[in-house]
Amino acid sequence: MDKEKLEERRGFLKQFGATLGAAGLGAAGVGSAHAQAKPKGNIPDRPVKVGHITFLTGPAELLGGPGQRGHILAQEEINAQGGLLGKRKIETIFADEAAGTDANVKELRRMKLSENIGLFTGVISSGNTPALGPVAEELKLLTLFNDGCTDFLFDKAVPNPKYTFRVTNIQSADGITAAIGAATHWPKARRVASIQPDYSYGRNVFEHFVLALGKLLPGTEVVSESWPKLFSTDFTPHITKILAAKPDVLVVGLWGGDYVAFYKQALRYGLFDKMKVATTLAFGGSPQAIGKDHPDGVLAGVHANYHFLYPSAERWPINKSFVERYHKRWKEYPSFEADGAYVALYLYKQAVEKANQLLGGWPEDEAIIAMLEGAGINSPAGYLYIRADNHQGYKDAVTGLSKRLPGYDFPVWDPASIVSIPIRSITAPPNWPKPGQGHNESTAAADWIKKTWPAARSA
Amino acid sequence: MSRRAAALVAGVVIVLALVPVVLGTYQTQLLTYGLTLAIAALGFNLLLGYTGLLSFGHSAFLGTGAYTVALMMRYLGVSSLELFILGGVVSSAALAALLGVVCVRHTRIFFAILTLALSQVLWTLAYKFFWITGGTDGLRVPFSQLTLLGGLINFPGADAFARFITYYYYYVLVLFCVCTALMWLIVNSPFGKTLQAIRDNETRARFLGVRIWRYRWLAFLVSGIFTGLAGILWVPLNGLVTPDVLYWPQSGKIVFFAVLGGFRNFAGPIVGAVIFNYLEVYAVAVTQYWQITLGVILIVLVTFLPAGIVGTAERLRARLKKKRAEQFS
Amino acid sequence: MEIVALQILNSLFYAAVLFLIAAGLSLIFGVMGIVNMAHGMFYALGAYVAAWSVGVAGSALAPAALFIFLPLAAVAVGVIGLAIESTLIRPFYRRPEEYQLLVTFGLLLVLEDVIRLVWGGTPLTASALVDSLGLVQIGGLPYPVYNILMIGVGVIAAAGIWAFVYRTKFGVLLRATAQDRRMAAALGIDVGRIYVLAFGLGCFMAGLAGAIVVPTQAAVLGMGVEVLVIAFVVVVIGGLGSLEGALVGALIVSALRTITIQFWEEIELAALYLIAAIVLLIRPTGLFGRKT
Amino acid sequence: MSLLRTENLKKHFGETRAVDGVDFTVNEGEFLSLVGTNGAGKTTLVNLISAFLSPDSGRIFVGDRDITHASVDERIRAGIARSFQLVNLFDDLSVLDNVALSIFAREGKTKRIFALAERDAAVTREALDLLAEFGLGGKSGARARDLAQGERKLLDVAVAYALRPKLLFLDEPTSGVSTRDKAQIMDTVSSVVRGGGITAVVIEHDMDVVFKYSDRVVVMHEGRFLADGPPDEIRRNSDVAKYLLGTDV
Repeated sequence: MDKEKLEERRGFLKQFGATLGAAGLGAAGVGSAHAQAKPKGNIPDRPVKVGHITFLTGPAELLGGPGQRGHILAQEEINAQGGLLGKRKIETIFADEAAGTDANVKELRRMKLSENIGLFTGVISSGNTPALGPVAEELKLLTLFNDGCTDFLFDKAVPNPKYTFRVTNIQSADGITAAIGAATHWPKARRVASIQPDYSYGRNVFEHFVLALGKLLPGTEVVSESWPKLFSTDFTPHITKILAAKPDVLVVGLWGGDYVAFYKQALRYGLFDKMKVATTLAFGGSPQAIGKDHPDGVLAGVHANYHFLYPSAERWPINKSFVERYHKRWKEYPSFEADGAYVALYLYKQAVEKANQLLGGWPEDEAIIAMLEGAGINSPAGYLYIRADNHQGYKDAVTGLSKRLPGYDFPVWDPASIVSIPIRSITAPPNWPKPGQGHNESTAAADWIKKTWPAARSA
Repeated sequence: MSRRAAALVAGVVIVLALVPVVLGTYQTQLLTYGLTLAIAALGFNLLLGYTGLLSFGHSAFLGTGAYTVALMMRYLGVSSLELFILGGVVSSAALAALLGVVCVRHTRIFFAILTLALSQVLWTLAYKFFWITGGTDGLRVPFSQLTLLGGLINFPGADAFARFITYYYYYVLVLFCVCTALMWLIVNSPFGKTLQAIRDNETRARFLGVRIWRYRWLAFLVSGIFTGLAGILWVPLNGLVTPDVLYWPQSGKIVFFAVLGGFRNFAGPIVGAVIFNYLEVYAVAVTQYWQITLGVILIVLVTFLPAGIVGTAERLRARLKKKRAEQFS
Repeated sequence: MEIVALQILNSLFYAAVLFLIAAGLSLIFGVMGIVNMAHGMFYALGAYVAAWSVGVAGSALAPAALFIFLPLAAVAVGVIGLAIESTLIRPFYRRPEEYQLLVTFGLLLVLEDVIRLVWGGTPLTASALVDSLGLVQIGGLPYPVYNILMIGVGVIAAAGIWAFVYRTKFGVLLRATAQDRRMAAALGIDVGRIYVLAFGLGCFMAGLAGAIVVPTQAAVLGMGVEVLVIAFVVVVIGGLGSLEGALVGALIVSALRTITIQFWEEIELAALYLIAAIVLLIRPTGLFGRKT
Repeated sequence: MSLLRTENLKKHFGETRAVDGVDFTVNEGEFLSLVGTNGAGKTTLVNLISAFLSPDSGRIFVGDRDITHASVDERIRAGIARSFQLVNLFDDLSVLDNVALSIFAREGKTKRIFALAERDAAVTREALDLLAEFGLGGKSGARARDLAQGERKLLDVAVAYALRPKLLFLDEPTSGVSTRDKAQIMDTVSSVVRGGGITAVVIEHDMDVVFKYSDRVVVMHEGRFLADGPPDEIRRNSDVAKYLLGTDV
């Protein structure tokens, strides 16, 4: 894109302290075998049991598979170094999230009460974390969710978490990031159409995208809504309906097989020539799931979390080496789920080591929790920190325009188009009233945007 | 009931009463699930086993019971389990009465598909009206907000979960015993006999002056209430209700219970439900191929053990008896 | 205006697919009195086999040649059907309905996992076929020629099946068996053979549906379960065991779906189930079902 | 006086005139046999009277009450019961329960849902006595499907009889059993029925049986009444001989 346009957009992004086409700062981090401080006290050498529930079957295996592989990679690396504190190997019990919420609850109880796991990780569906979070709390089970990112978890289901943490950005960030990306690249867009999977994620994306875009661009209006059932694959009637509405921009929250089916059908109906398309999860599944026929110039979201090409190799070696190790192990490129599951385990490792340095021996859960609250870690996705007030992980939200580049047989981001936003600029600050506390917005973020964002001055 | 049977029942109840003491929290909560599901199976089998109607929509009642509890908690701030039971039974009875009028006019496969279709209407409602039902996020029913015996027992404090499970287990166990006794009474009552008569020979029953569909309707009603109660008792265990509980594979599971245990047999579905609960939990635990595991078990079962576990056991016992008798004579 | 045209084409394409699935389901029920809960899985199998074979041969063959894999996939599924009938289903003909329902329900669970074992979780596609045919302009809007072609295939399939059932000797035997199993057997018809062929044919049709769908969409896990309930709705509306019913039912359902999506999306699914329930109430045997 | 009366009763199946304008009268207390070749319309007539079929035209009276359009259970309350030619029992229930059900139905107790059936002493006793009368006393515990054919026939009659109707239709109570069983069954049935003071109409093929047990015989042919009278008169009737016994005089 030409120079001055670029400048103009950088200007626009300044209000979020966000950056276009660059970011990140070098640091040592996960996976790199940097010298560890020698463990203090005597450490038992029996293994640490870890539970991991994720989608191993069904359409969502597309997300769960990489998550499982990310976890296994971290586990193998840590065990190769002798295990946690050099003594305790990690043994993981996996279970299938597709068995349903009811079965997941039973399985989590089994893992703790019968298998006596010390840490629980995983979980992808935003329908399951609100069910499993409270169970983890009642079981006093240290838990690091790597997705299931609904705001509902820490807004309502577990308002005062003690044992549960989550490492991925919250759901509301998806819609807002897509909105900022869209406003950055297509400032003229006014007429908005939407197609979302018909469940809580889709509704969350729709609400926050429309809300944020309304603040960013003057006079935007929603001209068409489509809510296909999750895991359906025929979108042609929806696509036709959207074409009829003649929008400037279409926001898409479909993911996995749904998105693959959608873009292939949209392509044939010439949808991409008639409007700009902003997605929240196009590259969020496994990157290689998207074919070469995927058009350029689509705002390809990654759940506001991570794409394996960003931060770029020269700026952020941690990512480079992670991608290499992951690709070597699994013959595929890591998704944000892979990053999340991988980092969750290293976050635990780091907390355990810190606690051990302070107290010696194998630390109590309370000590590990204390180390996790406010903890920061240099993850493949950049700097990740855990907020003490709500146990929610935060890292810069990122998105970019799709482009077919040599070297990959699937589309990736046009480096110049990548938008990176400090997460604090798009989520409610600590202790912002939660839903039901003086407001009835669906999320704290929505309330915060409504109350604090400046309305777009009409150009 | 023969003296031997009575002794057997008494023995089983005593063993069940000892579970929390002996087996600890995990096994106890697992069995609590089993017992609630067994209540659902009892209700379901009044239709399949005793009236000869295969319902593929009983998830509707399980879900109605569960959602009634969740909605009462969310919108009425109710916390007493007794009130939940009252409300849930009323609502599932109302639903059963309504669906019954529609469904019992048909039999066989048409009845099955009709119940399936109607239960799915409910599923879409729970799914689409998210501003009331929470959609796929569902509605929470934390046991910490639950009180038993009109507020006498509640679960604050540190070890709340273990305490909850212990108390709740006995609560469910009592209700389970009551339901079982009640159902045993029903199937052996003149009404129950009439149902079986209708099952065996509708025409002849009509020529005894029995108005068939009224009895089928009543059976449908009772069946719905039992399954609804199961839904009510299930939801605090799960802590959350989502549309899954209304989706048709849930109905498939309930049918699975009955066939696993044997539906031509009073105790069959009870045993089936409890065993299925373990089966599912451990299948999910030990393998990611739990679907294939359950599928194969089901196929093997219906192919080789059509009488189900209990039914087959009884046949074997009968055969042994016969052998012994022959030896002595 | 052109939007309307497009929506009509969309709904016709969907109807063609639904018809193939529902007709298979109906045929199997009509002849053998079995409601095949696993029928959706044969649709999924068709999709996976087609997408997989196209993917494998894609580089070697010209796009036009790849079309051969659609019927081949359907045939493969038909053969799988034959195998399953003669091993799993056969013992159940004289057993009560609940057992037939359950054995196929078990089969559904098994096949779902088998597909994952063989093809994994990543969606398979075969869009080369659609691209090879290009697009037509309909009132200035592009529309894939492939879809139109497949609507044609649907029509031909419908006609072919009709002719097969009502115009061939085998069709006569088929209907005789459907009418009265014992009588047919008494007349010296090899009922076993009729059954296995009917089941195979039903599976073939479901497989064909999956094969023609996959180039326009994607083969994903769970697609079989997804489609099953809709197929039920179709046959319930049209009448279990009736081919005409399957056709009309497919047209009604697809039209209803397109209309609700266009105008009142909230009720899309509820509407389908309600229609089915209402039809069952008024005519338990469906619009075209024969009295049982 | 007449217990049951039909006026010009018609039922046609396409071309076949199964019942073609029949005026049929049954008098209190008689043991009447309805005879005729296969397809003569006997069973159809009974089906019409018992509301198994509804007539094309004509009327049916019990006493002076018109029951032409009454439902099955109304007719049963009006005192009409029937057995079936092809045995029609509750196969998975015990012999006792089969009879007990009739009694519960008769006494309107079938809606009792919170009481054990077996605890209803009165019903159980009556059922057992009845079974004893029908010579099934020893079998009360057995499942209906496990009985021998002759016993099943008797039970079928017993189930209908237990309704204590005014008028009992028995559709070929001896069909498909050995000659020895025939005699035994008919002895039992007739003695019980007469003993209970119940009017009975029996469809029967075996003329020896007919002549032996009936007070009155009605002969049907092609949907019409051919003859109607006491056994001896019928035996002498030449038409009957021609059409029924196939012997020319």
